Formats: sequence, structure tokens, C-alpha cells
Amino acid sequence: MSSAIFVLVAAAIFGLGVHGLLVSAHIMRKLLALNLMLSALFLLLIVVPATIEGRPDPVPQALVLTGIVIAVSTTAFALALMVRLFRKQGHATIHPDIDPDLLGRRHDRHQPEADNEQAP
Amino acid sequence: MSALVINLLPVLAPLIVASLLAFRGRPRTFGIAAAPWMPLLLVGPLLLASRAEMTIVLLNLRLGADAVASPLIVLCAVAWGLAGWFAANRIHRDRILFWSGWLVSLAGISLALLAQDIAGFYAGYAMLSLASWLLIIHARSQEAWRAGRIYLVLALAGEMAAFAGLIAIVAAVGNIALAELANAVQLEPAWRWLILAGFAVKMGVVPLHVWLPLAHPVAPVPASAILSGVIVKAGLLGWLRLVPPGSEGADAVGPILLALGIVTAFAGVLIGLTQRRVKVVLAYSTISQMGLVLMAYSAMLMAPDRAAALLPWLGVMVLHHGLNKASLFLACSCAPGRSRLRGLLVAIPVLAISAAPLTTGMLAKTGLKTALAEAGVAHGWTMALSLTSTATALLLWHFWRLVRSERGYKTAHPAWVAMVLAGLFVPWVWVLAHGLDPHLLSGLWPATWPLGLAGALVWLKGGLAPRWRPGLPAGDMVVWMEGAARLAGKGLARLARAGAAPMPNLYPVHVRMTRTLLWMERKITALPVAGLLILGLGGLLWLVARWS
Amino acid sequence: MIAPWTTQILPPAVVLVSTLAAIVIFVAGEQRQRLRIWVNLAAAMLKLVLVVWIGLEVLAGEEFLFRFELLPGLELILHADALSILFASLSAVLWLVTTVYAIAYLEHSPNRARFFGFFSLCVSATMGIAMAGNLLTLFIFYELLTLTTWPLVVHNGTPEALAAGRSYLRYTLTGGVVLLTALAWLYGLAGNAVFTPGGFLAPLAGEHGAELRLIFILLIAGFGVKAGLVPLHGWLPKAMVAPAPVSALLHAVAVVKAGAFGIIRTVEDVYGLDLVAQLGMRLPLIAVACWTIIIGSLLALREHHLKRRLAYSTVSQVSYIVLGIAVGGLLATSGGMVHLVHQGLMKITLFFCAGIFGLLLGVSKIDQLDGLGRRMPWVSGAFTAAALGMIGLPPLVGFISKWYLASGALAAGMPLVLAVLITSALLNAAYFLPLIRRLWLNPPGTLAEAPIEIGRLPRLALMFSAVATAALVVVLGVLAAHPLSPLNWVVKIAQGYAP
Amino acid sequence: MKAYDTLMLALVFIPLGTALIAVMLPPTRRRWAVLLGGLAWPCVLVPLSLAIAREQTLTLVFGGWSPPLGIGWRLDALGLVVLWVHALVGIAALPGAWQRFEPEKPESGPFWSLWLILATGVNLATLAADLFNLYVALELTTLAAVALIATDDGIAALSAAMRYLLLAVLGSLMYVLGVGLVYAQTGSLAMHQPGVVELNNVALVLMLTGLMVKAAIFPLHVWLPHAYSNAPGPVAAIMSAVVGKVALVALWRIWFETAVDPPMLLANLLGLIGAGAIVYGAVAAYLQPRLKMVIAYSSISQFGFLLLLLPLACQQAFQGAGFHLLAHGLAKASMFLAAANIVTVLGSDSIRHLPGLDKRMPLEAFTLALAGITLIGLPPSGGFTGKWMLLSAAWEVQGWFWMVLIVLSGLMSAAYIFRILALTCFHPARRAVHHLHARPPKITSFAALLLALLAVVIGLYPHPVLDLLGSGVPGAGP
Repeated sequence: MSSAIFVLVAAAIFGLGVHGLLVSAHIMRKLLALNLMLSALFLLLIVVPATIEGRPDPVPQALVLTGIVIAVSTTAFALALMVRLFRKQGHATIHPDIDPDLLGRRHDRHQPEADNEQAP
Repeated sequence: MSALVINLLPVLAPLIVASLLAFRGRPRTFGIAAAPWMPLLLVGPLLLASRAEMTIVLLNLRLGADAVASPLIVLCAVAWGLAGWFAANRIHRDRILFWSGWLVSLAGISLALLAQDIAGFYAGYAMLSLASWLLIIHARSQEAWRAGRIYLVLALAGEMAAFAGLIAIVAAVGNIALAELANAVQLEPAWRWLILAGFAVKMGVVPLHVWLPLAHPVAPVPASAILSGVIVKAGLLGWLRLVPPGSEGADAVGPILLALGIVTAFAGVLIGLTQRRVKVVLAYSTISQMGLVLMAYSAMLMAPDRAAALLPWLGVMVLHHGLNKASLFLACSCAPGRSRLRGLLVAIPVLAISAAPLTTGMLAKTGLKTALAEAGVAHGWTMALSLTSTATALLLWHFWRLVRSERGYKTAHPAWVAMVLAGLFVPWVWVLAHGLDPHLLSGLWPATWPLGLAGALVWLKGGLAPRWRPGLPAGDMVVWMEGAARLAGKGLARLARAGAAPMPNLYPVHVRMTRTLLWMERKITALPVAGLLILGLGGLLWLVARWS
Repeated sequence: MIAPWTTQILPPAVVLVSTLAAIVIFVAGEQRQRLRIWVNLAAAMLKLVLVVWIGLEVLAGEEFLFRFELLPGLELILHADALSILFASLSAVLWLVTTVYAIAYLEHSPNRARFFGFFSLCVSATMGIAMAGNLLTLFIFYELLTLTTWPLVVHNGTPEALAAGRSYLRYTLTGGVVLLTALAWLYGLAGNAVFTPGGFLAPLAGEHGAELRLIFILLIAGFGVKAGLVPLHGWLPKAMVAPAPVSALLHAVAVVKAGAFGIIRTVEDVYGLDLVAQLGMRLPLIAVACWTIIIGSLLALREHHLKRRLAYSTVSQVSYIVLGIAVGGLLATSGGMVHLVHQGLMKITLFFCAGIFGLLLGVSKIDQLDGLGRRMPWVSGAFTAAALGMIGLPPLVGFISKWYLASGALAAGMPLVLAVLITSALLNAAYFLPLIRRLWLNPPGTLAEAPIEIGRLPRLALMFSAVATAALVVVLGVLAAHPLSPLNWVVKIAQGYAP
Repeated sequence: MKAYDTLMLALVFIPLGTALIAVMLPPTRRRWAVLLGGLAWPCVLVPLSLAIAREQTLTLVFGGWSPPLGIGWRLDALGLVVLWVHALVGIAALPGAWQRFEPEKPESGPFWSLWLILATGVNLATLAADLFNLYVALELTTLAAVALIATDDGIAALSAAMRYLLLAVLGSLMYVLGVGLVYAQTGSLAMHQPGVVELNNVALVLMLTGLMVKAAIFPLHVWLPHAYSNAPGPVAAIMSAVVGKVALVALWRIWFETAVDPPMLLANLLGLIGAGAIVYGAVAAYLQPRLKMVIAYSSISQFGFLLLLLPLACQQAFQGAGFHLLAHGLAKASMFLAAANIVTVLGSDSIRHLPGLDKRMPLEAFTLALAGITLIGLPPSGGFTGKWMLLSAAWEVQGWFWMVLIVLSGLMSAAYIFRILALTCFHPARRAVHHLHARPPKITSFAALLLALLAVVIGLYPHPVLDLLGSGVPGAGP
């Protein structure tokens, strides 16, 4: 009976995380939301499986441990990336249309002047 | 081997000489020098009179001179040869064009004459029709082009009709020798009519005669001489070859052809009387004479068992008309009005054609009458026949009055004289050679009174021609035909335009698509939207999974 | 009698000869002109020799078969029967001539390596089509042909060339897709599609009649795109922007004939005419062919651009082949098949001449032909001969085809078909004779005096190829009954199909 | 058996070890270490293939701990195909990477070890025998891939990488959530025994969606075009060839091997999504103004094919999809490599600079053409073989809609391929780029060309692959 509550709580947290991940503009917030989702996930993994004849099932524990490792590394990496992005563009958000070419405007990183050349 | 060479030479030699004309300098001069004498090669097969078979050529080509073709071969050799001599001195402009047309049509007619199988004959005939177009348009004036166009349309149409007919034969029995054709296959009447109509174009049978009066005046004199003297008779050859007397069902068409013949004979004369130009008048007289030949042929159809006996008489008619008409055409450019002698030289063929007593014309008439008698035709027809000679006489009187005012070369060309003499004697030689009975005495009176009648009419009314003349254009009904053709052309053009549908231009669509797509991409690239898409898709899958 | 391994190796060899040539040409690059010329000529010669060799062996009753399992149950079969030899020898001969022509035609023009490379590839694709032993092989080479001819079509790179290329692809690839569908369906039904004279689908006709009908329509539509059946002919006139040798090869041999050949295989070797008739598909096929013949001629009549007029005439003439096959019977079948060769010869001559006029004097419209006969008697003569042949004038090759087709039609009791043939002949006359008149009889126009910059040797080469094919047009017509003539060869084939 | 164990271990530990060593080496040496590692592990595939051909699957269990607690690996025919694609593309991409990431360039620092870590992740994901291992492997792969994209640091690349990272993590979270539910219900995570994922659709759906995000299936493809088109050439090549595919293969495995007969309706829906991907990707590719964008969108379109396996579930379909995976991987990678060279020389891949390319870079032009033929699926080429197998599968299950779709897809890809070819080879070079950069060494061009050739040649002799795939159909494949 108790597990039901935990499941509901986990679900709620996960939902909050998803919302934050999608909606908040600043990447930092997105990453926080991400971690929120992760913890919700771990909660679920720990709670849901019943105990096998009395003693707790070791598998979810293992899973959660691994999960935590992955979560940490992912977060670290994402932060590093965010920092570099911030250095490049001066703000830590993802521009909605990052590829001007997709909008038909020209934009050459490799060869900025290759664009406005006249007839050689 | 020798048979092969001799039979092939009349066909090949003209073509070779014609190809010589393509090279500038000596070959060309040689070709022009050699061209006039090519027809004489036809004498070879005539004397040889043996078949040659070439299994690898065309569709197993067989060559040889036989009884049906021999009168035409003689005519061709003499008339074409003399006309060639005439042309050699009298044709000065566009000689390459003239001689190539001349030689190719000669090769064609030689092939048509000598071929003993269907494909060979058709090949020769087709070559002839197309090449003689070159002779007609030689002047390349407005008028000449028109005449040429009309001739070409009619000739091709006729050729195709004939082709359809003979293909019907081929489909049944294959490309067999013409000699076996007579009773190899019985044909649907439709096909036979197609054949007859197809060759009738060349013959100038009413109503398919319209090209003659247009073509003859524009063609150079020697060309119109052979057109009117020889080439028109190729149609007759076609009939004799492909609808030979005795092929079953053929006798049924006899009476109709007979009627058509008499109509042609009179129509030619009557329309001719309304014309002002010499060569047009001659063209119409040719038409009416062909009507007579048609009658003879129909008689042969009606009396198949006697056909073999009547064939020589047909030959007489062919020779008589061909040579005399050719000489009259040649006369047109020899200023016949200048001296008595020349007048005489014109008068002889005139009298002959209007079947004066003791002329070759009388022989021809006798032949025709015997033929009709054999065919058991009622006496009234014979009467009508005599009237045709009256009419012809009037027409030629008209011609006589016109031709004397003709100018042209001052000198009379020896070929003309030779042609007149040939017309005078060759038919007689033919009659004697074939041991025919000319019915001299019994033929005298029937030959005389029509002329007398004609003379009387002329004397009474001072000749019909000058006063009574509704202004019929040369080639009378062709005008309507042209109108119809124009309309048809317009219709075809519209049809063609309907056939070619243009490709739609997709460019604007392309641009709009690009815009929409880029807009969409930009929208769904934004993270919230992307995330919602993910969740939404998951939800959709879940719903579906649940529902199933 | 030759070694068994030879009988397996020869068919692929015939196909690969020109592929190798293409590779050499591509690798050698733009500058190595002499090498390119020699490779081209040598490959063409070699291919011709091989084809003649195979032809003689086939005549002696030798079996040529090369199988290679592409997918489980899906074989690539190259074989040589009389029909494939007919097509193969045609392409081999015409490739040789066209190579000579093209070398001269494209002198000093850019991108020659690319051109000749794809040119050779295109020929090996054609060879593959000729030698194909089952529907899959035919399809594969048919698609390859599309790929290899597209670069030739757009070779000039001008906007209209690219547009032409686009529409060419639009049509042919769609056709290919339709074929693929039919192919998959057919393999699903029959499990295999090895060409067998008289067809192999008869047993299935019972329960799968409707499907077979649909597949037949798909196949004919797929091949009909290249064969230019109206209304699938739209790409053909557009493709005329390609250089003259390309249009010549396209029309005479490669593309258009490939379609016609595919239709022949479909009707004769996959379904068999009896089954086609039994499915009620024979008359519609005849109707389509007749319609194409007439409409094509009308469109040609209305066209004032020389090459486009020729293109429309191709549209109409190629359907003679389809018509002959569909009418069936010994005569008509031979007539249709022999037109494969005859039309090829005549049309390639016409395009050669048109190309020469265009290259030397810049002639593109028909009213610019005025009086060229005096300027170039030989080329004009070749043109005249071919055009007269198209009309079906004896003793040229066109006459032979027409003769057999017409008599076949009547033998099959179809006077209407005869009427169509005759109408088409008259229409041919209506749009070819004016050209001849302009060439020889009209007063010289402005272009007739235009200066010629082309060197003497190339001029001779151009003239030679045109005159050579024209000579074939005449000789094959005059010697039609010769035991080695295409006609007799074809009659031999037709006896296999319609005894 | 033991021998194979070590071989399978080598698949993962050679790249991993080399990556670690590379980190320790001075920058000038790294390339060499990576070269050794990158060339070493593919050699292992040869004996493995023989083994797989003999006994369809190889399994490996670590130190007696049986799954789910312990870690187990498993290699079957499908995995082998993926590994081969990975190996070939990886080797072919090396020259390009070699000249792109010279030691003196700043971004070359992390690149080389990341390169091998990506390889490790991919191999691990292919070998993984239980759902959670798979998650770990996929996560590793994603992180490495993101890092590799970010090596080319420009705003475009960085934000593309960030976007990829966030979406991928979201995806993997959904996946692992599903895994958790599965375990909660069945107490097992083994991938290869049917019935583990019961018809509790929440779990199944969560896993599917997560994997679809990682595999960039339309409409969840949003991260892909920018990621691929902004990544360095070699990275884009390896990603398009395997990284996306690994997730798809996992999806197949879950669908066929792990789930209890999943609902047909769901299969059809996924098939429809695939159809949407095919169409949308093709149209988008046709409209793109940049070469690499065209290639990226074409990948989206081609991934759609691989989803068609679900509705067409049968032997031929499986062979066809597997073969298509192989052919497309090779062709697409070769295109990306060629495009990378083009960018290096022209300084831009805007299609407006393509005219005249056949003169400047004939090899690249030829590569694009060859690969294009495979993508269109014209015979004879790998693409055609795969397409044909799928077609006959569609025939077998009487799926007319799929049949028409597969046939038409060829036309659609023809549209964008021939657009590129026409521009490359037949437009007169109007907008010549006025100064060209140094040409990359020929070997890079040849590497790309070799891949394209391979993609065509396997179409001529597909038997080994087909037999292999035929032997190892996933459990649920009828």
C-alpha cells in the first residue's frame, strides 16, 4: 500500500522534471530538471520491486547505482558543454533556429567571404 | 546470266547514269550525253523475251518481257527515246533536275514493265510516280508547284489504294509471279476496286483526271510528251497486271468500267473544248482517249476467254495514241504555223487521233469495235464510239486553230519529224507483225462519217470553240478538291494541337513547399515543441496499444 | 562447336567490352584524346566481332547461357537467342558508326571524356537488354540505361538541357518504378520469369487472370515510356536538346528500341501472344499502337524544329514494331521485328544528317534547309534516301517493313490496321517530302552560304557515317531477300513464335 | 567457446583500452594509438563471423553472475552486420579524421579518445544482452557522440550538440523508465527471451518512444539534421552509419525478441510513422540548400525503411531490413565523407557552389553518384537488394500499401539525388568559388569512394550476408 504513494510521488516528480526540461529557457534549469527526473526514476526503481522472500532484491540497487554514475557523468558533461556554449554566444540558452541556412539565409562558418564574392 | 544482264540493264543503267550526274565535271557531262539513249536498252528484253530470276533481290525479283507489256515496251523505247533526243537539244535550264527526274522515272517504268512479280512491279510503279513529279515541277513556278502538289497528292493516294489492294493479294498468296495471278486468288470486290481506282489516277479516268490538265502545260515539252504518251499508260499496265482478264469476279466490274470509259471519253472532249491553252487541250484529249482504252480493257474483262486475242488490238490503241500524242506535244514547241510542211506534220497525227480513214486511228477504232463485239456489247455502244471520234475531231480542230499561233523555237527538231513518222508506221508494223486483220474496207465508212459530221458542224457554226465557252478553269473540279483539302488540313492541325499537351510548371508549388517546410522545421526544432512531440507520440502509441 | 566455357563467357563479355572502354576513358581523363579515340574504336570493333561470332554460332544451333544468382531465387541470366542477336548486332553496328560520328562531331567541345564514357556505358546497358535472359535482367539493364543516358541528355548543361533531363528522368524513372511493381508481382505469382518462346504464364491464366491482366498493363506502360507510346512520349521531343550523336543513338538504338524490345519480350516470351489475346489485351495493345502511330505523325506534321519533327516521327515509327508484334502471325511479327532494325538505320541516318546540318551550318528549323542540296549533296542525298525509306518507298528498307506489316495485318483479318499503316505512310510523306523539296528544289536560303569552320577530316568522318548508314538503308532494302539479310533472320525468329 | 569469449571481450576492450591509453599519451602520439586500436578491433570480426555462421549466436556471461545481476553479452547475425558496418565505416573515416584533427589543432585534443569511446559504446550496445546494459551502452554512445559533435566548436555545432544531448537524455530516461516497469512486473531484464516485456503497454511504449528519439525517427528527428550537418565529416559518417542504427536495432530486438506478440495495430502504426519518415525526409532533402543537410534528411527518410520491418514481420523482411541497414550505412557514410572533403575544398557545402565540382573533385562527384544509386535503390546495388527483399516480403504478407510505398520511395529519393548530381556535374560552373583551399590527401577521397563501391558491390553478391541474416531471425519473426 505504501508503494502506491511512492509511485505517485515519483510520477509527479518525473512530470515536473519533464516540464522543466522542456519549457525553461536557461540550460542550467534544464539540467536541474533533468536531475529531478533522474531522482524520480531512482525512487521508482527502488520502490516498485517487492522484496524476494524477505530480503530486498539486489538487482534494482545495482541498477540505481549505475544510474547514479551515469547521471553524474551526464550532468557534468552537459555543464561543460553549457559553459562552452555560453562562452561562444554570451547566453546559456538554445537559440530556437540555430541553423540560418534552414531559413534560406546564407551562413558559412568555414568561409565567410565565400558568399559575397563577385564573378572571379 | 546474259538474260539477267539484259533484263536488268534497262533498270540499272538509267539509275547509274543518274548517279553520275551527282559528280561535277566529266562524269556529269557524260551522264547528260548518255541520258537520252537509255530507253533503247528496252529493246534488249523485248528481243530476248526470256525470264530472269533474282532470288536475293527485293522480294525475289523476277524480270522479263511478256505479251502484256510488249506494246508498252515498244512505245516506251520509241516515244521516250525520241523525246529524249528532243530534250537533249531543247532543255537548257536545271538540266540536272530534269535529267535525274527523267532517268529515274525511266528506270521506274522499265522496272514496272519488266517485273514479273507483284513487289517488283509495285516498286517500279512507285518510283515512276514519284520521279515524274520532278518532271512536272521542273519550271518551279507558282503554277508548277501547284500542279506538282496536286499530282503528288493524287499519285500517292492512288498508289496507296493500289498498295492496299495488292497487299490483299499478297496476304492471300504471297508475292507470286504475275502470270499466275489470274486465277490464284478470288478477291473481295472492295480490294479490286481499290486496285482499279489506284491505277485509274495515272490513267486520268474521270473524276481522277484533274492532275493531267494542270501538269501538262507546266512540264517542259518533251516531259509532257512522255507524260501524256507513255506514263499515263502505266495505269493500264497496272490494271492488266493486277486485275487480269479472267480473274474471277473481274467480269462483274466490266460494265461499270465500260460506262466510266464512255463518260471519260466524252467528258474529256467537252471540257477540252472550253480550254484556251494548247497543251491543256491536248491533255483533255488524252483523257478522252484513255476513256477509249478503258472501254477496250473493260471489254476484255467481259470476254475473258477472248482476252488473249484482244490483247494485240489493245496494243495497237496504245501505240497509236502514245506516239501521235507525243508528236503533237513536240509540235507545240516547233512553231507549227510557220510553214506548210510543218502544218502537214501536225495534221497527220491530228487526223490519226480523230481516226480518219486509213490512219492508225482507224486501226485503233476497228480494234476497239471488234473487242466490244466480242464482249457482246449492244450496238448502241458502237454508235456512241463513232460519236466519240466526232467529238475528238472537233476537239482537235480546236487544237489545230490554237496550235498554229504557237511560237517557240523557229527550227523544227528532227525528233519531232521522227515521232510523227513513227506514229504513222509503227502501229501498222505492229498489226502486220501480229497478223491482225485491219478490216480496211469494212472499216472505211464507219471511219468516214463521224469526220464528215464533225466537218459539217465546223462548217455550219464556224467551229464551236471560239464563241461558246463557259470559263472552266484548267483541271475543272480540282478547285473544289483543293478547298476540301485545305479544310481537312485545318482539322488535322487542330487535332495535332490537341495531341500535344504542355507540361505544367511546378515551380510555384516548389517554392511554397519550401517555405512551409522550413517554417515547420523551425517550429518543431524548438525544444518545447520537440518534447511535446515525443510525449504526444508516446501517448498515441500507448492509446493504440491499449485499444488493440 | 566451341568450348562450353566460351558459351558461358561470351554473353557477359559482349556486355562488358564497352564497360571496360568506359572505365578506361573515365580514368584517362579529358586530355588523352588520341587514346580515347582508339579505345572507342577498338571496343566498338571488338564488340561487333563478338556479336557476329555469337550470331554465327547461334545460327549453327549453339546455346549461349550465363547465369548468376543475384538473390536467392533471383537470377541474372544473359543468353543469346536469335532475337537478342538481332538487337545486339544492330546496336553493335550502329555504335561503331555513331562513335566515328561522335568523335568528329564533338571535336573541340568540352567534357568529352564524360560524354564518351557514358556513351559506352549506355551501349553496354543496351547490350545487356539485348542479351537479357529473364525479366529481372532486362529490368536491371533497363534501369542502367536510364542512368547512363541521362548524363548524355543533359550533356550541354544549358537550362533547357537540364529541364529536358528532368522530364526524361520524371518519365523514365516512373516507368522503372511501374516495371519494378509489375516485376515483384510477377515473381510473386510465377516465382520466376525466364524468357521462354510462347510465354510461361499460360498455366496461371486460370485463377490469376485479372492479376495477369493488370501486370501486363503495368509492363507495357513501363516499357511504353521508353518506347514513346502516346501519351507517354513527352520526354522524347524535349530530349532533342542533346548533341546529335546522342539523339541519333537514343532514337535509333538505345532508349526507344529498348522499350520496344521490352514489349516484344513481354508479349512473345513472357505472356505469349495467345495468352495476351486470351486475356483480351491484344486488341487494346493494337489500338494503342495505331493511336500512337497516327498521333505521332500528326505531331510531327505540326513541328517546325527539325530534330523535334524527327523525334515525333520516331514516336510514330516505333509503334510499328509494337503493332507488328501485337497483330501477330508470321508476316506481321517479322514485319514488326524487322522494323526494329530498319527504323533504326533510317532514323539514325536522319539524325546524323540533321546533326551535320546543325553543326556545320547552324540549321535547326526546317525552313533553314532551303537549297542545302547543292551545298552538301552527299549528306542531303543520305537524308533524302532515309526520308523516302520512312515513307516506305520501294526499294528502301521502310518498304520491306511496310509490306510485311500490311500483308500480316490482312492475313490476320485486320483491314483497319492496314488503313492505319497507309494513313501513316501518307502523313510521313506529308512531313518528309517538304523537307526533301526544301533541300533540293528551293532557292538557297541564308544559311546555305554560311561558312564552315570544321576541319576537313572531321567533315569527312561525319559525312562518311551518314552516307554509310544511308547506303545500308538502300542495300538492305534492295537485297531484302538475301539469306543473311535482317529480313530473313527475323523471319527465322518469327517462325519460332508464330509457326 | 572460450576463444570466442575473449574475442567478444576484445570487441569492447580494445577500443576502450586504446582510448584510455590515448588520453595518457602526448597529443602528437594519440593519433597513432587510435589508429592501432581502430584497426585492431575490426580484425576480431573475421573469426567471429565464421563462428556466427556456424552456431547462430555467441553468448558470454561474466564471472558466473548470471543476468540480471551479472552482465551477459550476446552476439547474433544482426549484431554482426551492425558491427561490420561500424568497422568498415570507422576504418574509412580514419583518413578524414587523420587530416582533420592534426595534433596542433586545439579541438584534436579530446577527439581521438572520444572517437574510440564512441566505438566502445556502439560495440557494447550491439553486444548487450539485457535491457539495462543496453541503456548503459546507449548512454555511453550518446555522450561520446555529443562530445564529438561539439569538437567542431561553433555556435551551430555546440547548440546542436546541446539539443541532441537533452533530447537523447529525455529519450533514454523514458527508456529506462520502461525498463524499470518491466523489471517490476517480470523480475527479469533479459532481452532475448520472449515474454519478458509482457503486454503491459506502458513499459513497451515508453521503451519504444525512448529508442525512437535516439534513432531520430520522424517526427522525433529534430536533433538530427543540425547534429549531422554541423558535425565534422568523419563524425557525421559514423553517426549516420551506426549510432542511430544501434538504437533502431535495439528497438527491433525489444519488439521481436523481448515482447510478447506485440499488437499488430501498433506495428502498423509504427509502419505508418516509418512511411511518414520516408516521405517527409525525402521532400525535406529535396528542398535543402546545403549538401550536408540533404544527406542528413535523406538519412531520416532511409531510417523510415527500417521501421517497415515491424508491420512486414517475416523472414524476407528481416533480411531486407538488415541488408538495407548495411547498404545504407555504407552509402550514407561515404556521402558524408565526400561532403566533408567538398567542404574542406570549397569552404562551404552550399549547393550553389556545387556546379563545376566534377572538374575540381571528380572522385567526390563519382562517390556521390555511386552512393546515390544505392540510396535510390537502382539495380544492381545494395539498396536494390534490400528494397527487393522488402518488396517480396510485402508481397508475402499481402501488404499492398507497403509495396507501393517501397516502390515510390525510390522515386522520391531519385528526386533529391539527381538534383545534387545535376548541380554537381552538368550545371556550367557559374558561381566559381574564387579561392579554393588545399585539397585533402587523395586517400580520403578514395576511402569514401571505396565505401560507395562496396555499397554497390554487395548488391552483386549479397548471398553471405543474406544467408547470415536468414539464419538468425529474431525469435518473433515467423
